[in-house]
This record gives sequence, C-alpha cells and structure tokens, in this order.
Amino acid sequence: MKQKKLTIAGKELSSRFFLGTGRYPNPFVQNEAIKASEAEVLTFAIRRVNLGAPNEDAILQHLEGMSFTYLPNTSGAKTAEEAIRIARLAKASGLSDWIKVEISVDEKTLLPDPIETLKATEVLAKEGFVVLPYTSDDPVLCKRLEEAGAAAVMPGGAPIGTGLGILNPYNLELIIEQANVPIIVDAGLGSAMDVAQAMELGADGVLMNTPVAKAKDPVKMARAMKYAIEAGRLSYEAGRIPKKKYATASSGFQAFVSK
Amino acid sequence: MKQKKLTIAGKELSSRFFLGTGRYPNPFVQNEAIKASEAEVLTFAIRRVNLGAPNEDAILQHLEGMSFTYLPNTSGAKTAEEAIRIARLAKASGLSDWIKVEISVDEKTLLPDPIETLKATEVLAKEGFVVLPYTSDDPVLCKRLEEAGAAAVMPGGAPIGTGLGILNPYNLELIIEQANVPIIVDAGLGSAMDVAQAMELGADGVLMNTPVAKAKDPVKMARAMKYAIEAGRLSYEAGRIPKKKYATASSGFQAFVSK
Amino acid sequence: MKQKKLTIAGKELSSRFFLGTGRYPNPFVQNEAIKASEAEVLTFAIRRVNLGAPNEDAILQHLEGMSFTYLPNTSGAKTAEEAIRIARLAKASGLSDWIKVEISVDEKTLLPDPIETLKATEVLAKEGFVVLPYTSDDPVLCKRLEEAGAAAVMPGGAPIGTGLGILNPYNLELIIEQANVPIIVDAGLGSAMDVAQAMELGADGVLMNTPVAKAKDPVKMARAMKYAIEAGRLSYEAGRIPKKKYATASSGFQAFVSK
Amino acid sequence: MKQKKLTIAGKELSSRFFLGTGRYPNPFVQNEAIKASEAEVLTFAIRRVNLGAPNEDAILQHLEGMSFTYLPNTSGAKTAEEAIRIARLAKASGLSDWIKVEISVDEKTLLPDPIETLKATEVLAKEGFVVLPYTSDDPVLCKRLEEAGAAAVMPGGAPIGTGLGILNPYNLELIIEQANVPIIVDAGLGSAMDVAQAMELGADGVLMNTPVAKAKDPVKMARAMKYAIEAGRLSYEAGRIPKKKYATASSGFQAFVSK
Amino acid sequence: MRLIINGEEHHVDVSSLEEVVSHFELEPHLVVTEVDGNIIERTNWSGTELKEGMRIELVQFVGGG
Amino acid sequence: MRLIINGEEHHVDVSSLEEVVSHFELEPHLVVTEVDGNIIERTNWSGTELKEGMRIELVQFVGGG
Amino acid sequence: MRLIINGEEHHVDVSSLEEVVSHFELEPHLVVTEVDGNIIERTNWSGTELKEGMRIELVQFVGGG
Amino acid sequence: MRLIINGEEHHVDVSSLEEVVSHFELEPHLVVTEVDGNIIERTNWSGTELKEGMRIELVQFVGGG
Repeated sequence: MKQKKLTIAGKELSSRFFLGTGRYPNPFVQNEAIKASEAEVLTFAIRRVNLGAPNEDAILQHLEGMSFTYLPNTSGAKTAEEAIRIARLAKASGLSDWIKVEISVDEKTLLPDPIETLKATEVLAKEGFVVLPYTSDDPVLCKRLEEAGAAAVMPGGAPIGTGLGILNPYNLELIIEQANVPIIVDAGLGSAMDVAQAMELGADGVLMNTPVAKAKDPVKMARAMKYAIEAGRLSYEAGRIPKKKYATASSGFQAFVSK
Repeated sequence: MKQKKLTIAGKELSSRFFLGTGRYPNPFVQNEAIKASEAEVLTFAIRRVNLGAPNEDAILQHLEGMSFTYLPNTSGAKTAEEAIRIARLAKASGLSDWIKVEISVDEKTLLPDPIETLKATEVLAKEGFVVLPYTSDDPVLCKRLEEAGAAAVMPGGAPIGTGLGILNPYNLELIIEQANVPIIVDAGLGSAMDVAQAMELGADGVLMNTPVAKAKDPVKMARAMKYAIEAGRLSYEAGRIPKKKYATASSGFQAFVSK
Repeated sequence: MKQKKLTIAGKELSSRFFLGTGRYPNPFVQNEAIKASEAEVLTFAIRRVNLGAPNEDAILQHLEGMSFTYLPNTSGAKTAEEAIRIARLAKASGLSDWIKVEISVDEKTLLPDPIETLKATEVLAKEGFVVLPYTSDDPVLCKRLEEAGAAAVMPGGAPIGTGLGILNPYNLELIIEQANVPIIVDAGLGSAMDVAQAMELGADGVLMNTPVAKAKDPVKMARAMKYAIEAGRLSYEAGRIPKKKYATASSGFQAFVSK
Repeated sequence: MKQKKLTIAGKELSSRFFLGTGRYPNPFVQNEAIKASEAEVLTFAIRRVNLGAPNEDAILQHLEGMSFTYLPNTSGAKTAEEAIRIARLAKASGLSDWIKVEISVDEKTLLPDPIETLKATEVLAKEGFVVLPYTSDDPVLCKRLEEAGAAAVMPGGAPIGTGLGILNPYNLELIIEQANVPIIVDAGLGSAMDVAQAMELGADGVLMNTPVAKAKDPVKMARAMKYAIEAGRLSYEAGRIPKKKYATASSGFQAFVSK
Repeated sequence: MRLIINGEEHHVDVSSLEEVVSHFELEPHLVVTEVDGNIIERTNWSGTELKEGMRIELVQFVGGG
Repeated sequence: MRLIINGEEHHVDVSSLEEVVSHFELEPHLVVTEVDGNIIERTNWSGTELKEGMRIELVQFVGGG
Repeated sequence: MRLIINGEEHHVDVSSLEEVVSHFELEPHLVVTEVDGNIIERTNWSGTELKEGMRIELVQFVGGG
Repeated sequence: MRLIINGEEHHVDVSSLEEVVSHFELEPHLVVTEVDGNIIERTNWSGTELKEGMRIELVQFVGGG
C-alpha cells in the first residue's frame, strides 16, 4: 500500500510536485511557499545579469542552505538552436545537467513549437543532458520526444499561466497510457481540482508556477497543491469506482422499516 | 491562515469529511477506512433486525471505543411520513438527534423527492432534530430547506453511487452563494478531483460512501479523499488565480539570452 | 423516414420551435425573426396597459394577419396564487387557454419555485388550462408536474437569458426518458450547438427568446436556430454512432499501397 | 445577410460539408446519403485493385453522372515518403490534384504524425498539389502547415471514428483565430451538436464519414449534418449573445400584474 | 368619478367599464379587465356599472419569453 | 403468545417487551423498539406488557450512506 | 510471363501494360498504374513493354474518409 | 577597453574575464559567462584574456516556471 516513488534519469524524487520560481510577491513568501510545497525540483529561467543591480534577480542566493534539484528552462528561445545554447549556459553553471526545453514563437500563447522542441530534445539528450521537454498534448509528438531521448515528457494542460486546467483529458490519458518515461503535466493548471485530475489520470507529477505564485495566499496554495497531488496519486493507486448511469443504494432495500 | 472549523447546530467538527458505513468488503477494512478518513461524522441506515442473525448487521458493535457523531438516514422512506417515523426510531436509540432526510420514490435513480423532503424537514426541525436533508441541486429548493429549519443542506452532485461527479457545478456554486447554513455535497462523487472541485466551489464538506467502500483499496481511497478535501478547502481559502484566455510568462521577456 | 409531429394537448404543431416575443430591437425585426423561425407557438407576458401610451407595448397588433398558438406566461408571479390570477386574465383575452406557468422569487436567478409551480400547475390543469410549467431540471419534480396534469413540461437548461446552455445534460436525458408528455427545453440556451444538443438528447422542442432577440442579427439567428432544431431532431431520429475510446479507420487496412 | 462562400485554392464551394465515402451499408444508401448531404467535396482512399473482384470496390462507378470535387487521402501511409507516393498515384488518375495528407503510425489511435505530415505537405504543395493535411489540434503545428503551403488545414476534433466530438474547443478556436487559410474540422465528430459547435467556433467546414455512414439511418443523418453545418454557420454569422452568470428577464419587471 | 386603475388613482367621467376602455383609447380586443379582483368578460363591459373607488385592472399581452 | 415481529408472525413465550429482546438475544443498547406503532423507550421495556397479536418492530443501525 | 502484380506473383500472357489492364478486365479510366515504382500515364500503357519479373501496381479510388 | 557586455557597449579597465566579473561585483558562483559565443568555465576566467570589442555574456538563474 506504500507509494512507489517517482524516478527520473535514475534520481528518485521524494515529491511529485515540480515548482516554478517566478512571479512571487517577494523572496520571503517564495521561500515559505517552496517549503510548504515540499517540492524537490525547482524550475528557473536563464537571463542576462542586470549589470546595474546584479543581485536583484539572483534568485539562488535566497535558496542557499536548502537542497533541490534544479531544472532550468530555455524560455525565451524561439528555435532549437537558441534553446541548445541556453541549455549549455545553464549546465556551465555547474548547478544541474537537467534542462526543461521550452521553445515558443507566439508570445500570445507561448505554446511550444513541436518541430524545434523535438530537434532540441534530440541534440541535448545526445549531449548527456537530462531533458524534460515542455510540449503540446499531441500524443504522437509526446511519443516522438520519448524516442528522441527525453527523460520525462511534459505536456501542457493549457497555455502557460492561463489557469484553464486540463483542456483535453482524453489526450493526456492517451499520452500516459503510451509512455515509457514519466509524464509531468506542465502549464495551464489553475486549481487543486486540476491537479487532482492530472494525477488521477495517472500523471507522474505536476509542474506549476503561476497558480501558486499569484494566488492571494501563495503559501497556503502551495500546501493545497501538495495535498492535491497526494490525493490524486492515492486515488489513482486506490482504484476509483466505475462511473454508472443509474444509482446504487448504500444499504440493501430488504428489511425496510415500513408497515 | 488557520482554517475556520465547520460548525453544525453548534457542534464544531474537526473534519469536513462525512463518511458512509455501507458496502465495505468487511468490518475490518471499514474500520481502517474510517480511521484513515479521519471523519468525525458517520452515516447509517435504520433497518429491521434480522432475527435469524441479529448481530450480523449490528454495525455499531464494530465501532465501539471510537467516538463519532452519528448521522442516521431515512433511506427506504418514500414519503415524509415514513421518513419522520424512521427519524423518531433513530432518535429513540439515544445515539443521536441528527437525521439525514432521504426520501426517494424511484429506485432506479434514488433521486430525492423535493416535496416530501421539504415536508419532513419542516416537521423534524420543529421536533428539535438536527436535520440534514439530502436534496437535488435545485437552488430554490435548497433555500426553502434552509428556511424550513435544516441545520445543513446536502445537495447531490449526481445520483447515489454513480460516481459521475458534480453534474452541475453552476447550481452548486449558486447554492453555496445563497446559503446561510453549511452546504455538504452528498452523493454522486467518484474521484478525488470531484471532491476537490466541490470544496473549491466553497462547499463546507463532503459526504461519501460508495467511492470509498467500493474502491479497489478502500483504506487508501479514504486517505485520498481526506487529502482532496484538505486540498480543495485550502485552495478555496488561498484564492485561486483567475482563468485567462491567453498566456502569461513566468519570467520577464526582457533580458533574454540572445544575440 | 418522415418525422413524427409534436402534439400538445391534441394540437399537432408543425414546428418544434417555441419563440419568445421580448427584447427585440424593434417590431419589424421581431416579425422578420418570427417569420424566419417558422415558429408556430409564441410566448408572451401579461402586463398592465401603460395608460399614458396604451399601444406602445400592444405586441399583438404587430402580429395581426399571421396565425399562431399563443402561449402567455405568468412571469412576475412570486406565488401560485399570483400565477393563477395571471393565467385567468390571459385566458379571459379569448386568445388562448394555453399557459406557461413561471413563478420566480429570486430576481437575480429567476429560477422557478418548485413548490409554487407544482401547486399552480395542479390548479390550472384542473380548471382546463393547457399548462406548460417552466421548471428546474429536477427529474422527480418534472415527473410530479406531469402527474399534476401538465400538458408538456419545460425544464430550463440554465437560468433565463444567461446563454449558458444545458448545464446538466444528464438530468435532461433522465427527464426525457421518464416522460409521458412532451419535454420542451426552456431558458438558458445560447447557441445553435445548445439547441442541437437538446434535440439530440430527445427533447420534443425548444423555447427561446433572448438568444434570438439579442443576437447581433436576430433574423439570421432565428434561421440558425430553426436549422439547429431540425438538425438535432433528425440526428436523434437517425441514431448517432456510439462513442468509442479508440479509432476506427474509414477504409480497410488491407490492400495498402506499399512495397 | 447572404453567406460568403467557402473558397479553397481558388475554387468556390457551394457546401461546407466534406463527406467521406467509406463504411456505408451499400452503394445505394451511400449515394442517397451523398445526395442528402449536398456535399460537393468527397473523400476517398487509394488502394490496390482486388484482382479477384476488380469492380467490387470501384466506388467511382457508382458516382458517375454526378459532379464532385474529389479529395483522395493518403491513408495507409506511415511516412511522408509513402504519402507522397500515394498522392502522385491519386493525381495520375486524372481525377483531382487535391490531396488529403493523412499519415498515421499508431493503428489504435490513427492520430496524425506531426513531423511527417509537415514534410509531406511541404513537398506536395511545391509540386502543385492542393494540399489539405489532416493534423492534430496543435495550434503551432497548424500554423506551420499553413506556412508550408497547405490550401486548408484540417485539425481533428478527436481520433477518427470515435465520435467523441471536439475534445479541445479552446485549441480549435485558437487555430481559427490565427489562420489565413480555411480550417476544416476533420475526424472525431459524432453528432449534429458537435458539428454545430465546430461551425460556431468559426470553422470553415467539416469533414465527416463514420457518423453518417454508420448511423442507423445514414441518409437522414446526412441531412441532419447538412442542417447542423447551416445552423452553426448562420449562428456564427448572426453573433450569439454573451454568456452571463445571472439571469435577465424577457419582459420588464415594471407593470407587473399584482395588487 | 374616482377609480384606482392599474394601481393609480384616476378621476374620469365614466359610468361603465366600456367607457373606461374607450376613455383611454384602448383596443377593446387586446385588453383584459378586472374590477375589484373579478375578471369581466368583454360582453359584460357595457353592463358593468362602476362605483366610486373601485379597483380596475387593464392588462394586455406584451413581449415575453 | 402470537406476535407480529418485524412483519412476521412469531409464537414466543414472553410477557414483556424486555423478554422479547432477550429472547432473540439482541444487544439491548443497539436495538430500538416499536409496539403497535408507538416507540417504547428502553426504560419502559420491562413495564410494557404484550397482548396477543401485537405488532412489534425491532430495528437497529446498519451500514448506510 | 511472370509479373509481380499488387505484391503477388502472376503468370500472364501479356506483352504491354494495356494488356494487363484488359486481362484483369479493369475499367481503364478508374485504374492507375505503376511499373517498377514509376507511374505510367494511361496514354503510355500501350507503349509500355513489360519484362519478366517487373513489379506492377494497379490501384484505384475506394471508399474512404 | 571597449567590450560588448550583455548586448551593451562598456568601457572598462580590465584584462581578464575574472576582472569583468569582479568589476561588476557579481557572485562568481552564480554567474555563467560566454565570450564571443564560447562558454568559459569558471576555472578559466583568470586565464581568459580579453581583446577590444569582444562580446561577453554574463547570465544567471532567475525566477521562472
């Protein structure tokens, strides 16, 4: 009855919650939210140092003393080439050889480019990166990314930051059925319900940022999402009842109390 | 940041999970599930003693030593009159003056009869019962039940035992907005996602039986549902992000790493 | 292959579209929309004559020359008693003995009161009215209304004028399965899709007002809805394919063109 | 108020209904259904002649005398190369230079391969084919296909033959917003409601086969779908009412009839 | 004479219900009347004598859903 | 004596309700009793004399939702 | 002569592609042909001489979606 | 010397990459560097001599999802 742990690229993770580090009200709330989430994997972006105020964005300094698996992303890249370059810079930090491939052309939707994402995944996996591509929920593409060497595949529930939830549970279920690597639902989730749904569909984990960071109370929301992941996973393992069209009584009909 | 507790008829409850006691594989699993759920309110039916094997169904003997709030139901009643009689019998047990009014004519759907349910609620509330009517999700009817003296109102998400979830979240939200007594979602839920949804809509609690009792692993499912309630409630209190049509990046666009 | 016609209280209707007469930009557009809809049953409200400008609201004068079945409603009534009075006034016009019972207490939702609606239906049916009650989608209540003598039962898809569509298709399907009188979906529909859905679920007709009257082009929308009813009804009669989880090719796999 | 016609590759089409020619009970019913649909574009597969019974599958002989735009597909192709070969064979028939690119690896889902589909579209468009690729509902991929020279893009609503409808209306709406070529919803639709939804989202047309061919009454269903397309398109042009949370009365509240 | 018509006080020089209807220039076949809570059929309008302070309702069909 | 207990006829050698409960070896604190439609509190079981043909209900809590 | 037609070996007494089509009694205007991977237009059928072991594809439009 | 640092022209009195990092008072263990498109490991900063007009990128981890 004990839960099997999530393992990516040989690393066993104690939590199925991947937490983003952007858009929090302030570093203190962010750190409290991270603690409340009990997340072990944190995502980051790579940006130029602001030479005017170099330490302003230096998020890592706030996290010193805690130990995490760092998952830098390639956000800002519009092509495989740009993503590969950002990945190499991230690795050169010496902090992590994990990389979230994120390549978007359209700034309105930030939806991932399937062709460039596949290219970058192929190249980076060959270079020895632990590659977790952010992708659309196209089941064939997700399979292709796995074949290209992705350590885990991260289909989006909905566009980044929209909070629309899992727009296509059918595709997500198909992706999970076919997968031989962990499936992490990334982007678009908004509520504990969305998270529970993802996990009950059999997802191996969930990556969130905005729904926690921009909640009225980010720390409490981090805790909410932690429980939602736990709830969804337990339910998935416990085996839910089938849906039926008609009712079933909780007690027998015989022996009713009636004259 | 601490959660306000649910209070019904002046009784403060430590848990928002109301658990049914029917249809478990055996008394041992049932008790383990009850413990795992951390539920404080348990529901029961009232039936004639099977004189051939009197102790067979005597569920209470299995619960001795633990302390709960007993919520007997009037299942089997097809009219207000029958429900009132069953309620009085339940009260005469000296175990509880709480009663779940449940009056169904149609054995296929077990849906509650609005007219008879309202009648019985009125009478029993006047008699001093703590009345929790199981009702349809008709918002006007729910308001009427409150006015008739219900201590809490329990709209169904879907027909009993179907596991179809919350068929009409809009109505449930309306019911919660208008209510001055606690709203407990009763019947029809199937998954942790359904429970999280109910709680995020602002429900004060959830009453379940079949989804736990008939899960492949009832004890684990009881734990799942406990976390789902926690998750949904925390999320409701933490204030979710609004849904948006278009994307929002988790990091600024400025200072991209690019030539 | 010819369609069976809808018959209410012995009257055979050539159209399954019941059209409301409120909120049009002007009488000309209204009449064009009515013509385009090919509706045979039109609904009205009963109001005091504005003695300052008596003919201003006298809608009937615009319809002279055309022949319809008039379905006055009891909107504005908050109790059975008020509804019964309005019904009798409507009948005294000599224009129709059909009445749409509509009783709402809450002006925010305009949802029908189940208890008062049932009472009024009972009384008016006994008085010989052809009663079409507007009701919630509570299946037990709909059955009760039929037993009380309703000539047709009109569950709402969603609150009046919201355009939210059919909030609970499951209930509507149940209502239709159980009914021995025609089921007309009234209120809350917004789009041709909603109408097609109602008809494919087996509804006998649809009553609309706002979605036509407040469309950017009411006349074109009236035509759209007419076709949607036709499409949904034909599809219901033609028998749709079952939903399947996995794909089925439109051509055999054998004899592929490949070396 | 007259509708703009759909134009693909300079050809103005009198109908927005693209109909498949597979899986009908017999050629007579098929021809009756084709007539009832008023479709102008018909799809076909390319297969080896069965030398034992050469005329058995020779569908075209049944259509002689009627005039259509032929849209052969590349079903059976697992790679761009195979699809291109089938396309050239189809063109050599002298019947059409239109081609539906359809490349699937997985026989369980028949979902299109994004990479191969894009490759084939590019090559065939350069060769002067009028290319209509069947694709997933990935908005970025759909844009890429347009840029590769597709004359129209055909995202699937759900896997072929499942009748699950439009699994992700959000994506479809996004695809339509961004498109500079016609968007035809292909595959997965099951009901008149699904068709009306696609058209109300702004789709330029719908391609169906199984829902018509495998309906209990294919001819009646063809008519149903024709009306559903008409209804959805008219509604799209007429401009639906916005969805609102709360109700709006169809008649004023003033001048109620009440003491 | 003083009458309460549609909830408002009116002073009109009429004796029968029929005269009330014509006084306000209403289309007789479109209006329905009630006097002190009792519906009066058109055929009885002329025969319906009015007394000081009577409550009259004049109602009609208007656009509605 | 002949009694209708839980809808079935029984011939039992008892005189009080208390004896009925013990006759069937029921847990007194788990059973609720009704005689001819009237609920009888436990405290009154011994004092409740039974007559030929009385209708007795013996009910209890069972598993339910 | 031995030909591989639609993937199967056939022994037929023909010399041109045109004769293959008529041998199988195919509707010429409904069938498309490929010889050793090259598409042959109808106009060239008669002129297309066949050799032992050539791979011929004879395909047509069938019902599909 | 004139250097293009993070896309902007800077005139700084430095000779090695290490001096650039300290010039801007950056946390060495938090910054990653690229010179003319080539990533330079920290261990090589001191050994990396700079020339007029070289393009230097100084990047770091920031909050992101």
